[in-house]
Amino acid sequence: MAMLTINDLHVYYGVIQAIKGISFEVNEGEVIALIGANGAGKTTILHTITGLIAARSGSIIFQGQKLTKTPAHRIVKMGIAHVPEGRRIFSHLTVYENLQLGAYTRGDKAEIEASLETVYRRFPRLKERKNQVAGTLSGGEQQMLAIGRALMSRPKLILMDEPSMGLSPILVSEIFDIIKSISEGGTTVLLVEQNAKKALTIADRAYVLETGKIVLSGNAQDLINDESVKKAYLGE
Amino acid sequence: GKKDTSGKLVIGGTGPLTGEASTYGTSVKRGAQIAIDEINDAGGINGIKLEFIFEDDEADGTKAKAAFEKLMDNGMQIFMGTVTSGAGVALNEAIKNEGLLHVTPSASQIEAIENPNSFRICFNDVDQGKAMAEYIYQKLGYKKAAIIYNQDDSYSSGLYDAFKKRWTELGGSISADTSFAKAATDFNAQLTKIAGSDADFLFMPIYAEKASQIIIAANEKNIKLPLLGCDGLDGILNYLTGDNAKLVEGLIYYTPFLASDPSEKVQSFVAKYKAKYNLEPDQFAADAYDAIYVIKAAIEKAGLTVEDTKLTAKELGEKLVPVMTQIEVDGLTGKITFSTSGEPTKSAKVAEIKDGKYVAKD
Amino acid sequence: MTQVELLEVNNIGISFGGLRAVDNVSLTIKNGQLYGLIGPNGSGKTTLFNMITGVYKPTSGTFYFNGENLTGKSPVEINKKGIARTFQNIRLFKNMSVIDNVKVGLHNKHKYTMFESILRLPRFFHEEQKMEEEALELLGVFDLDKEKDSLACNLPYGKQRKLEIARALATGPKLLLLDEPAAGMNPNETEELMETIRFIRDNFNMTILLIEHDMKLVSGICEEISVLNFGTLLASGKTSEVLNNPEVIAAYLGE
Amino acid sequence: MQQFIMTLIDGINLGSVYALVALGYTMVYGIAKMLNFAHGDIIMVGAYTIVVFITRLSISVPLAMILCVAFCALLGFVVEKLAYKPLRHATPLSVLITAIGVSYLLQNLALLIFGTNRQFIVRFIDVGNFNLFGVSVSGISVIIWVTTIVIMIGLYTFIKKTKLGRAMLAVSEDKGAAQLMGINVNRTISITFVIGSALAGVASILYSAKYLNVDPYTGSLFGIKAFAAAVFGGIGSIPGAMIGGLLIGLIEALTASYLPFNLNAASDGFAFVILIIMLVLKPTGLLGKKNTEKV
Amino acid sequence: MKRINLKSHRNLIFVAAAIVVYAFIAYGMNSNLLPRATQTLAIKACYNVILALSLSLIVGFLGELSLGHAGFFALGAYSGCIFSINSNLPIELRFVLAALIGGTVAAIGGFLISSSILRLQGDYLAIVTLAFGEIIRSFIKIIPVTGGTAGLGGIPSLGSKLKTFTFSYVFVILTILVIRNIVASSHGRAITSIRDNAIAAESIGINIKLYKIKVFTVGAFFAGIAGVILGHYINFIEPANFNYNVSIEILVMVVLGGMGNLLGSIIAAVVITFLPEILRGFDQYRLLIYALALIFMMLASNSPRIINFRVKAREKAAGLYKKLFTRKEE
Ligand SMILES: Nc1ncnc2c1ncn2[C@@H]1O[C@H](COP(=O)(O)OP(=O)(O)OP(=O)(O)O)[C@@H](O)[C@H]1O
Ligand SMILES: Nc1ncnc2c1ncn2[C@@H]1O[C@H](COP(=O)(O)OP(=O)(O)OP(=O)(O)O)[C@@H](O)[C@H]1O
Ligand SMILES: [Mg+2]
Ligand SMILES: [Mg+2]
Repeated sequence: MAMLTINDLHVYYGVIQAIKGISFEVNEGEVIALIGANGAGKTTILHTITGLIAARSGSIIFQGQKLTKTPAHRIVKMGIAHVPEGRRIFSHLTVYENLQLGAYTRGDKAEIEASLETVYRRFPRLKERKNQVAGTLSGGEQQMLAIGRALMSRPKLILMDEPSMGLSPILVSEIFDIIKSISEGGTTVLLVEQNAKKALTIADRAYVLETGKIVLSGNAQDLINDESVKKAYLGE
Repeated sequence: GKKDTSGKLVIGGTGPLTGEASTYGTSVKRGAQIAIDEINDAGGINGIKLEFIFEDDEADGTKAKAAFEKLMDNGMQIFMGTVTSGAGVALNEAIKNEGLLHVTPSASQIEAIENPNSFRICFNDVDQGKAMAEYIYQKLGYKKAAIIYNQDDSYSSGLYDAFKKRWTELGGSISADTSFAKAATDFNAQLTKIAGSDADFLFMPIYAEKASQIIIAANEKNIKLPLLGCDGLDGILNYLTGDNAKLVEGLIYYTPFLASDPSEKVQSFVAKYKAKYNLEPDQFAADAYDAIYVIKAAIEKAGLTVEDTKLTAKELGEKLVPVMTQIEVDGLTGKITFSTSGEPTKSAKVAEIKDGKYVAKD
Repeated sequence: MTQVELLEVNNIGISFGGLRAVDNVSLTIKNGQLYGLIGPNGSGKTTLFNMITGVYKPTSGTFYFNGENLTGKSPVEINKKGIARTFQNIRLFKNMSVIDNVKVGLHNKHKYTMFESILRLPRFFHEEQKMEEEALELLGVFDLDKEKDSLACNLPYGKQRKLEIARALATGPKLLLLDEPAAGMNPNETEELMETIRFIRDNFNMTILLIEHDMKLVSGICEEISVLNFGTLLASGKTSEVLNNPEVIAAYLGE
Repeated sequence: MQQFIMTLIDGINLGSVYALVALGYTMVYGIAKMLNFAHGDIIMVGAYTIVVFITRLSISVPLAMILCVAFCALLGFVVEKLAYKPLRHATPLSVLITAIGVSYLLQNLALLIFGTNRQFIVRFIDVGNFNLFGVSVSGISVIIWVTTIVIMIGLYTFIKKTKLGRAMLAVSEDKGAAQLMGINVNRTISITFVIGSALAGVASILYSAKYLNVDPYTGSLFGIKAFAAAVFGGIGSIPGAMIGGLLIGLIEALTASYLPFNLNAASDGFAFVILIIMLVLKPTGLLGKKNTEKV
Repeated sequence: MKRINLKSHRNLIFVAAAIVVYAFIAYGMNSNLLPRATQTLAIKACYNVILALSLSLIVGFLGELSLGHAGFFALGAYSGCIFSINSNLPIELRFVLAALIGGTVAAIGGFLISSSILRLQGDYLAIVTLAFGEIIRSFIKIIPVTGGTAGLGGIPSLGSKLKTFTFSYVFVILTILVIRNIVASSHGRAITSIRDNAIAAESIGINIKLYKIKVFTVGAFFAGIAGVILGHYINFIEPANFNYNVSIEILVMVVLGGMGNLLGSIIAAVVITFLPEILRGFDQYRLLIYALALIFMMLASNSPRIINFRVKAREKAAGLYKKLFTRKEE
């Protein structure tokens, strides 16, 4: 039984169709990569899963519950966190307040405190800057904050939209390590990445998207060696 | 579209029915309606029935313009409006062009009747301000004035200007000169200034509604000056209930109309008005009532017949305007005759509030 | 390629509250160079851009452009002197069409007065015509000419980045500052972008200073680079040498 | 001197009424990012409920006050639901115009229900006068001072320190991202309006107790004054709104009292001149933070 | 090449269309087919359209919320009308000169206020414009030459309604042409870019401060002309004609018409002029219904269904336009 099942999804922006009938699934414990060129529709899929955009038709089922009928704010509570494209941290609030908001759906103060410590351990820079207004952080720092904030909800499934964007090479490696460790910690990961090579290295399976449709899917290892993928997305 | 008005003369009026000045327009509309009903119930004027149409002008010149044209579209033949001065002045051009008989019940600014076919029932601001200055200086013998007036209201500032001019000519001095903006609800700073002055009376050329608020606030500041005002203060007891009514004991104001006037005419009007609207009529209602009877007198004087109801507004104006200076109407606001300039001559009363009642003072 | 100094930054620095974001940084960029600026996240690269473009006023130090001291000048003046930039977080005119974005960039180049536009005098048509042509040409360079009439916000991310570069170029700069132009692009697109950057440098006679975390791009096209770390200059020099500097590896590259 | 101190106290009294109104206004303004021009009209409606409950129905004063606040909160809720919520994705200006429509609507409803005449309110809070440094200050004014300060501190703490307050801040910045945190954006905004309107209810009680009258246009003045106070103090700053309100009250009292008589009629204008001068000198208001948008 | 040529003809097409519209209205007025109230309102609609367009430049295109447009309206009305009252020139000439004087004085006001508040943004700027409008109104009350609170009467009339309408209409056409030609030019793009992203606009050399001043000056100029039309239409002006609610009403027109949509502003101005009059039959419920209509219009114009409908309609229109005009170009 898949954790997340997407079936024949169609999404529109006004009159423009961005997603043209997509189906895929994510199993518990997996790391799934979504790759594709600019504008392929990756972000749109993630937004539809977490309810920021409404689907025109099709279904999204998470642990037996239909997400397309669930309001966005409930979806988090069901165990899905989203690290959005462009980070979207609360730039007038402090780092600490941002992280607290990540735990908005949770009640137990002590547990939240524990998660906070975990996040600080993963990103010591955030601890250093915990009282800085988030809008003045550097790009990389903001990305860390966005991931940290998502982890604060202790999700079962985390959706990450280009988490390595704008990060220094050291941090890119670090972020992928973090993703791996998040996954090892039992959280399922749906990863959208431009850095396809790195993404495929840590992913179990992957789907390749082209203009709103899935054109290829399979085992990550197989895809890394696929000639067409190599040519189109790995730059080799 | 036009209504069927055969055999009827259509009298139109405009005034504020919505917005901050709506109480005046509403009073005028009601007062006039009572007169119209009386006349029609008594069989009309030589068989001529009157039809009354009234449009909202929000006391605004541009709205008044549209309202006036609307009345013309609906067959208006005689104009009984406007209620407020600004709207009235804005219609001067149109009234001149139409040449119809124009009687305003309450537009008191000098310019509001600058056309030869325009007449008014109320006193104008200049005469009233002057008269009040003379009365206070000469009859009451006060010398040092404190004034509070409404800087956004042309009635109030018109009275203020006229009063001040005459007052200083007479040799009076002004100890505290204060004003407030239309929307004001707090008058404490002005009252502090008045309290700190050596004035021997407080002159309030404003309407009763605001005056009542100011009087309550003044009491809290322990200001015990004699209170004086103009016809705008008429009806102030409507606003002051219970203990507050005592605050205006001894208030003196200049007025053409006293609801307490024991005369049968006034009492019958007051009774009808109260029965119909559950309110004591104010001077606006009385002015409007008189305006209708003035028009009636003019119609009678000109000897109009039912045939004449087919005439246009202009043709009627030609017949009615010349007789206006020949009529005399014994109205609620006194015996009224008109000068060629359109101003009424009528006996003004100075009223005083005694034991919670308005009484005439000599 | 003349080896004249185009941009000279002397001991520049800025503080935000207690934070010394950039401290005592100096660098020199020669005419026609393709220069890279790298460094860990939060090391002050973007802040340096912001000072050079007048968005922030430096609290210490100066910078000279073409021999002229531009320290503390307004963004508008600095742009008119010939420095244009792109932003790390894309800042397009989202509700304007693609071609209009570029035309706004051409605003100071093809001038006519408001009066001339009101009366639709000949110069209006003449300059508008030239603007249209130039804008189309620029869009062509970035392969955006097909989308010229769509709204900028409807472009996919990668194309938005390109459009931002096109808009900056439209102002006719001598120095172009690119803040992470390849962010959000896949390797193929990055490859393409590198071509484009080279093309711009050669065909528009441009000097380019760019911030980038994609080492493939940096080592592929930058002749010289500087490395910032905690707001200070860690290393400067030929790209290959700097990238092999152990300190740089430890602070930035890893492995 | 006595006169001057009296005028200052008049100004503070007036200013604390403005501040009280501005607090509720600022809260909605800061969170929902909209100029709620109907805020003042909710105060007007509140004052009419006092008229109905106390003057007409003679309900006990404490109960009437509770009903008044409840009614205002309910009104805020309904207005938000019907008029503002459908515009969540519209431009702020569309919402502004709708708020103006709501303001007209409430005014004209009051006009139809209660007629054109000003309604007078019996003195329902009677606390006599206080003697402060030899100057007599009305008790109700002192109550207003205290209430305003308490509400300011309460609001400030609520927004800074509680989970709901933080959620409001998140919503005010990025509704989408707030949803991703699991925040129910619609509900949060509704709650903001309910709290703001309840504060308007409190303001209406104290306004009624102090001025003892209301007409359908009472609120429109407060809408503008609260807006001015909020901006003057710095947008979104709760202490700022309070200081802004006080200053505007002071300026008005001083100009009303000390302008020479020939400029007297422009006293309102002079108050605005001072407002402009101060804003030109301090473009983000007294306590407003400079925009921290990073480029 | 062709594209631009076509654009240049737009002005002519527009003027031709405007003349046709005028012919219809003038015929209706002349033959009294139009009710008199409608004729009067047609004149009112003229200055309202000018007001809406001039504010649209500030709010819709530059993106600054101005709540003090009535201040410029007042400056123009008073200066132009005072000139008109004191001059002996033929009335037509006097009116045109008054319009220019009123426009210029208002423009000076726009210049002064905008150049003193360059550092202000957003709501801070909004409150200052509101304050400015109130200041203008306050000072009119104490300057003797304006007639003070009592108002300024005796403003000459142009004569018949048709004549007043004709002159006003010409100014409407001029306003539309000027504002459209500004907007559809490099300057217009610069102004719009400031609204869209001020930081980016500065980075490409758009002088925000200069444009703020220019836009306020031009906007104020036309508001001033509208004031002169108002004065010669009702022959009497008073401070109450220019209170803050008037600024709001103009803003309603702009927002209702759609931000940065000139045609929309024109239509909205006409609708807002006529709506309260159409509702006259409702008596005391009139303003209540007006308020409801306002709320409803805002809700409707922002409902997704209507927006979708508009997008589709525009696409269809564009398609039709292409069909009609592209063949000629080939
Ligand atoms: N708000 C929007 N309005 C209209 N069209 C949009 C909007 N957002 C995205 N699109 C369009 O939808 C399509 C898919 O966009 P999406 O952002 O999902 O792509 P993506 O795969 O995430 O690309 P990128 O790698 O650039 O982030 C694109 O063609 C884009 O132009
Ligand atoms: N306006 C500001 N106020 C306060 N601090 C700021 C401001 N702008 C930048 N900073 C701080 O200055 C430091 C440098 O930021 P900058 O954006 O220049 O980094 P960067 O080198 O561009 O990093 P990245 O590669 O992640 O974009 C950061 O720590 C940041 O938090
Ligand atoms: Mg994306
Ligand atoms: Mg950066």
